[in-house]
Amino acid sequence: MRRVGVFVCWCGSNIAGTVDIEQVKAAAAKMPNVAYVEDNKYTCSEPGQAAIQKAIKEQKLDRVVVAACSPRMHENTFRRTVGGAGLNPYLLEIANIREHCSWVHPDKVAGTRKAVDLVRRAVYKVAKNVPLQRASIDVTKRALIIGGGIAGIQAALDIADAGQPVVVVEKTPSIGGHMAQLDKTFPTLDCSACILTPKMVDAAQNQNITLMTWSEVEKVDGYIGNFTVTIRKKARHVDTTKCTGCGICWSKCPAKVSSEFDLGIGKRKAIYVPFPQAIPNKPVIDEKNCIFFKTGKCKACQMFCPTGSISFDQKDELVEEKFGAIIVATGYEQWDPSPYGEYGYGRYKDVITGLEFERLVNASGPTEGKIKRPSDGKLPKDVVIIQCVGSRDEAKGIPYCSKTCCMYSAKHAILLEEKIHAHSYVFYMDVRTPGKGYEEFYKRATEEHHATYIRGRVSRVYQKGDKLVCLGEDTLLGKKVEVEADLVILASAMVHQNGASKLAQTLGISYDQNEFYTEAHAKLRPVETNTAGIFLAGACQGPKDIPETVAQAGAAASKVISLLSKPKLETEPLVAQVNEAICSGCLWCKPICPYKAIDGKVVKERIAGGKTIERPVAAVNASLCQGCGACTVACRTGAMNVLGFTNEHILAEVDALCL
Amino acid sequence: MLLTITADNLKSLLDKLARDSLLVAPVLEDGVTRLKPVKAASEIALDYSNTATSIKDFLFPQSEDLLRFVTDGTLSIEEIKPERAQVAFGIRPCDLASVALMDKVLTTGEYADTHYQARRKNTVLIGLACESPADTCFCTSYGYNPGHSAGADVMLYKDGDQYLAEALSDKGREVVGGPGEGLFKPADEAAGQAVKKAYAEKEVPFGKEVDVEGIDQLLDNFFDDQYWDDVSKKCLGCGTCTYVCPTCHCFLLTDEARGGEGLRFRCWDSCMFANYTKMAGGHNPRPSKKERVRQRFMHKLNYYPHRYHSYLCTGCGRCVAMCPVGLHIAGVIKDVKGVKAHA
Amino acid sequence: MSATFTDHQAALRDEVKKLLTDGSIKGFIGYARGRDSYHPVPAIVTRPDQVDGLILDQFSIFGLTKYLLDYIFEDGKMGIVVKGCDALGLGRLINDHRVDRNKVHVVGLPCAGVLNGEKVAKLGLGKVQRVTDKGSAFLVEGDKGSKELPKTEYLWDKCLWCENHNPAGADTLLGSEVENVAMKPRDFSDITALEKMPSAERAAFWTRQFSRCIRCYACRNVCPACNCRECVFDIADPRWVGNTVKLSEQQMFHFTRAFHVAGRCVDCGECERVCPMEIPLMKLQRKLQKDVIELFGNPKPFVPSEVEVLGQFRVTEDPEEFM
Amino acid sequence: MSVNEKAAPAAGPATNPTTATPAPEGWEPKIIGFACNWCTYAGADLAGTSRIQYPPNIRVIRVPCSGRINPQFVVRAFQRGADGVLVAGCHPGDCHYSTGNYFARRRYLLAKRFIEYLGVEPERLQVRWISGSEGQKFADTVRELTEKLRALGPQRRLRETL
Repeated sequence: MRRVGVFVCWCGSNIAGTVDIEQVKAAAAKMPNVAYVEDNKYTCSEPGQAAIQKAIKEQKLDRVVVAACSPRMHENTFRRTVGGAGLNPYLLEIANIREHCSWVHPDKVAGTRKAVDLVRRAVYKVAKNVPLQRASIDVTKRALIIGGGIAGIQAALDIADAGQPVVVVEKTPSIGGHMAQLDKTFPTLDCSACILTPKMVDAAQNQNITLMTWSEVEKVDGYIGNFTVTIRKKARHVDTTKCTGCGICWSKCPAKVSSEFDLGIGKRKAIYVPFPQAIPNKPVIDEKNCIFFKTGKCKACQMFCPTGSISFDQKDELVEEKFGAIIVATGYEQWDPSPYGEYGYGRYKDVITGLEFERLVNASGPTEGKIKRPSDGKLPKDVVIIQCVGSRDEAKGIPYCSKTCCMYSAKHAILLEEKIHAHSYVFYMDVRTPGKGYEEFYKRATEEHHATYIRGRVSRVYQKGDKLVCLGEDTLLGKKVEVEADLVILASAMVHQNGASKLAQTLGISYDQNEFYTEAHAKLRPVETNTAGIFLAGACQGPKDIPETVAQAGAAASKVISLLSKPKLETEPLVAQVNEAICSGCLWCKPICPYKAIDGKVVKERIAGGKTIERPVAAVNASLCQGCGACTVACRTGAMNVLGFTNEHILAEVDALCL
Repeated sequence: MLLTITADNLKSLLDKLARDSLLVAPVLEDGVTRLKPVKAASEIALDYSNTATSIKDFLFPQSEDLLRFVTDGTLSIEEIKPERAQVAFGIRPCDLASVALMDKVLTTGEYADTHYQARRKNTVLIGLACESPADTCFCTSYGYNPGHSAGADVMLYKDGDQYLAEALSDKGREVVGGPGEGLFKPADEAAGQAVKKAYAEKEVPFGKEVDVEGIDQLLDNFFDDQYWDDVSKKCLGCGTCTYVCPTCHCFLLTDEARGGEGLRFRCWDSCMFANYTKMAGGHNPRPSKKERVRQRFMHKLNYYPHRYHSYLCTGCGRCVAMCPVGLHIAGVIKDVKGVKAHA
Repeated sequence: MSATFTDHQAALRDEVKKLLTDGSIKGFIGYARGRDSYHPVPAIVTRPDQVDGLILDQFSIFGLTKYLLDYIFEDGKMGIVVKGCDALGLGRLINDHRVDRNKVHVVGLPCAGVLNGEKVAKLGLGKVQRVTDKGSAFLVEGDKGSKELPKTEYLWDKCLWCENHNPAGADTLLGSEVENVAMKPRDFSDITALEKMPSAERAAFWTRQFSRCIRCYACRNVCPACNCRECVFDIADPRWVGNTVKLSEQQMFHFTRAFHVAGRCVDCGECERVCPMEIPLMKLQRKLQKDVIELFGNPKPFVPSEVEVLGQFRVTEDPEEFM
Repeated sequence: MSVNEKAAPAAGPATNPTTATPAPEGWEPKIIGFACNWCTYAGADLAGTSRIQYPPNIRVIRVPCSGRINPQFVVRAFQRGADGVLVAGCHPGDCHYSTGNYFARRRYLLAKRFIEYLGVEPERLQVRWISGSEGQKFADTVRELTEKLRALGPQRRLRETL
């Protein structure tokens, strides 16, 4: 027989005002398994909790019902109270006789009758409660960061700073990401390299950080605290232990190729580092364009290499590493604006994207910072900047605003005027300057740097002589506008990294229709995903600028630090549980689980006639399961249950409330 | 003393019975003829070979509350006695015979079933001889016949547009003398006997194919025969045969409570169900269909005969007609006697 | 004149004998003669000498696939003869991971429709000698008379709108595939008729049906979609359906079983056919099929698919009625 | 517990549940509510903290997610005598577990039609998305359902007779 203690709270007059406490106590005393009933003015107060603990000990209670405010308010408080008295904290049920009763039903008779029913529900349910423990799983004290841009670098530094080892996997030969391509950064116009390269060097020198560039994540298994990740280290054909980064090899290499980093404006060799400040400053050989790999001849780099670091027969290497947490910081791509045939991108050399302009204006860029028109190298006098190219255009499949273009277009206008006294015409729909100091920056562009902002879309750009004629409309003046420009910069949209969805599937995280990764909760858990132990930082979660990216990187790092700092990871006890004896192994629960916490396993069993058989059953990974219970309804046998909200519980509650 | 009653008089007798007490009779509903309580003779359907389920529904109901208990602090128990008088009309000879077989189990020996006894006492059985036995009937195999009347309080034999009637017990005579007063006329003795003889000798085709003679001895050393393995494979393990059978009498006892009050009741259970002999801890002495199928036929054709000297089957043919896979007692009898009926 | 089932009987027996003797199967699930020509019964043979008991005739309707559940833990293969609708039942068992396809040797029986034994038996044609397919009718010749039976009248309803005449993925096929065309479109008119009834009248209809139920569980035990290892109705705690045989327990039983099979029913109709109390159980399943088709845009819910109907969702296309 | 009339066979109860005998004196409809912890239960709490008055006919059972609410619980409630049932959870897209209510929506699109098909009056089962900020909507839903049930009278079609 159970010995249930029922504690009815007055909550001052909040409950006692419209619920007859004595009647509730009298009714509770007659309910099955109830051994002790007590009321208290303020059960959640110190004396109130002490009274419960005293009663548990003296009356040898094995279950407690507190009839008071909403469980969402004090369930944890009373769990700690009950735990403090040596009783398992989960042998407790709360009857919500305040928010769901006394506060909303003025008629005392009906209110009291409902309060009695709600207490009976709790008494019937608590009889079925079983002691529950938080399971604990060990945590590999190591973090993985996918993507070596500013988000990945910042997160790595924060985690390493907390003394925890972290591995950064970067697809390209060097960390730095898109920020390395930028010249200046808004709103302070400080030079991107000056604020980025020191962090890159810190990351390289920090012994807690291992940089794995020219590598990609191939496979991810396991779950929070226990990820096993297979990483493909692509063949560099350069032995990084010997190479000093002296640069003789790429100066001697005869093969000239368009540089991805310089977006085709500059060239690079077959053996190359993407940009001068690359970290690690060790080259890779591009097999597709290396003459030796194409024809078997040349090997100039090997000949001239003073340290003999070149080895052509190096193969891709698959490395398996264990991690406790993963941060995805894979960043974004700039959208290729050629679908806007009317702008002539790709047809007219002098129609370039924002990033391409960054390479032109960048001092360490291919043109050493001289803004030379790609067509004839002349310095442009008049420049047209077109905003919202791709962004906010459902027809192009990009319904969202890319958030950063208004600001970097204003920056371009300022740089053009400052450096070469060029005059900018900015065609815009809205200028969005939400950040700190952003509006003031935009004011400087228009007032100090005389940028002309024209509210309207450009309908067509066509070549006339060596000029690019931009036809548009000024909707404020309500008249057509025609600007003859020497250079056209398209503020092209920020879109997902290509292959973003493939990586999401590898990791088991979800992504939205724009292939940006989905955060666990847009407002309350922006840097977490629905897959426990996997976090997000930066543009891979959606378009954002550097300040926001760095903030997210810090947030994600703090989540990882708190996860890895725990000796053991405690799992939520109210999770799903399989009764293997009656499970058919049909696994129709598996596709329901958003957290992929259910998998099949095989159990051995002796059946009638002494034969031992093997049969499949479902298995719940308690550290992934969040206890939503959607799988239990798919389980026809009732083998799948959610602790704390089992079928037995809910049926008992329905029966109790219908008496 | 043989009597006759016209169809109309029978109708008014039945109307009177329906008014005075609970009259149960064959009713056709959605294509199925079943024994159901009726309020008037007009609801009664008469062109049926036999009802889907038998009079057992009213003597040994599928669910029956035995006692009620209340536990608010103190425990009080109140037994539920089935006092209600009832009259069952249209009971076929094979079902009348089945009542006799049930009586042996439930009313003789050390422990009598008080509830069953009470119902038997409160029930008047009005038998109706079989005009057209179905092609699944084989009552003759057990020595019964379409005119068999033992067990009826009043036996009726349809004769043209009137009925030959015979009161066979005090209860029967009370019906004839009481509500039946003025409705019956004395019958010509010879003509009556002829009608009875015609029914007794009416042809039951399937009965000729099934010869139960000596089946109980044959089964004495048939327990480990491979036959049970073969024949039980096609069984679905459903309860149809046992729940339509007029002589099956296995039941289970359970309590159901609502809050502090509850009922102890019994309901039929079927030896064909997988969990019938499943014990606490999961052990099941009859783990597969083989043991269960064997148990059902051994009980009816061997165990019961050894104890009560008659077969626990009256050849009503319900299991023959309704077993979804055609695994029925007539087939088993033929097989065991070497007449291959089952693959 | 296309072949009837009986034309394949000899071929089936040879195939089974071969498979049993060469040990590639250790048993075969087929049909045998019942109490008369109109009610063939399942037969499970394990020895060559039993094979001649196997028959195939135009009345062989029983869905045999559920028997495979008795052999999932036995080593070796089990053979089974499978019509188009049975193939869906087998697909159901395989999709539910209850039967391993490599442990089954499937003998496919292309089917142009099965005669309804209940109806034909009432015509008094006596012992059936021969059945010939005349295209739009079957000619049934018995020792007490013969009759041409129009298919639209004497086949089982499900055969009329069947679009799965040929069992897919059979290991051996008896004869050649038949034309896979439905004689008439799938008919839900009886369901819409019930839907249109005022709710009190419909409640009375179902009260009458469920009051007849004797809880024998034949419908569950024959259904290929009801393949759980331990059925929820056999479990004592929690007690979903009480032992008492009364209307409310029957209502809970039939609601639960129908909903467990919702979106998974293969429309084989066996539950209704085996019910000893003739409760129109398919009026429950086909209502769910009709709703699944209308609500979730799944034209063929009765064909087993990789993901269950209720195991998936469409964010925007699923109807929204609960705002 | 009324005297057991089960002397009659499996023909079910003596009284046919569909004949509309009038409601007993002073009868109040009883509603069983299943509310998801993150949205509707919070919404109900909000109705409380905002002191929004509504009829005391509903008794709420808290579940982690609307995806946890098995249609068999609903039929069980009707069987045990509930006159109305409310199934409520987060608006699609708001689910704390991201997909729970999508499964609930599918299950109840089917279950609501099926329960009506079996003869229960349509108004008796209400399924609603009620968010954590919609205290007023929770109160209105309860009031509206109570009035409909008062008009309909006691639920007898699935109710067990003991």
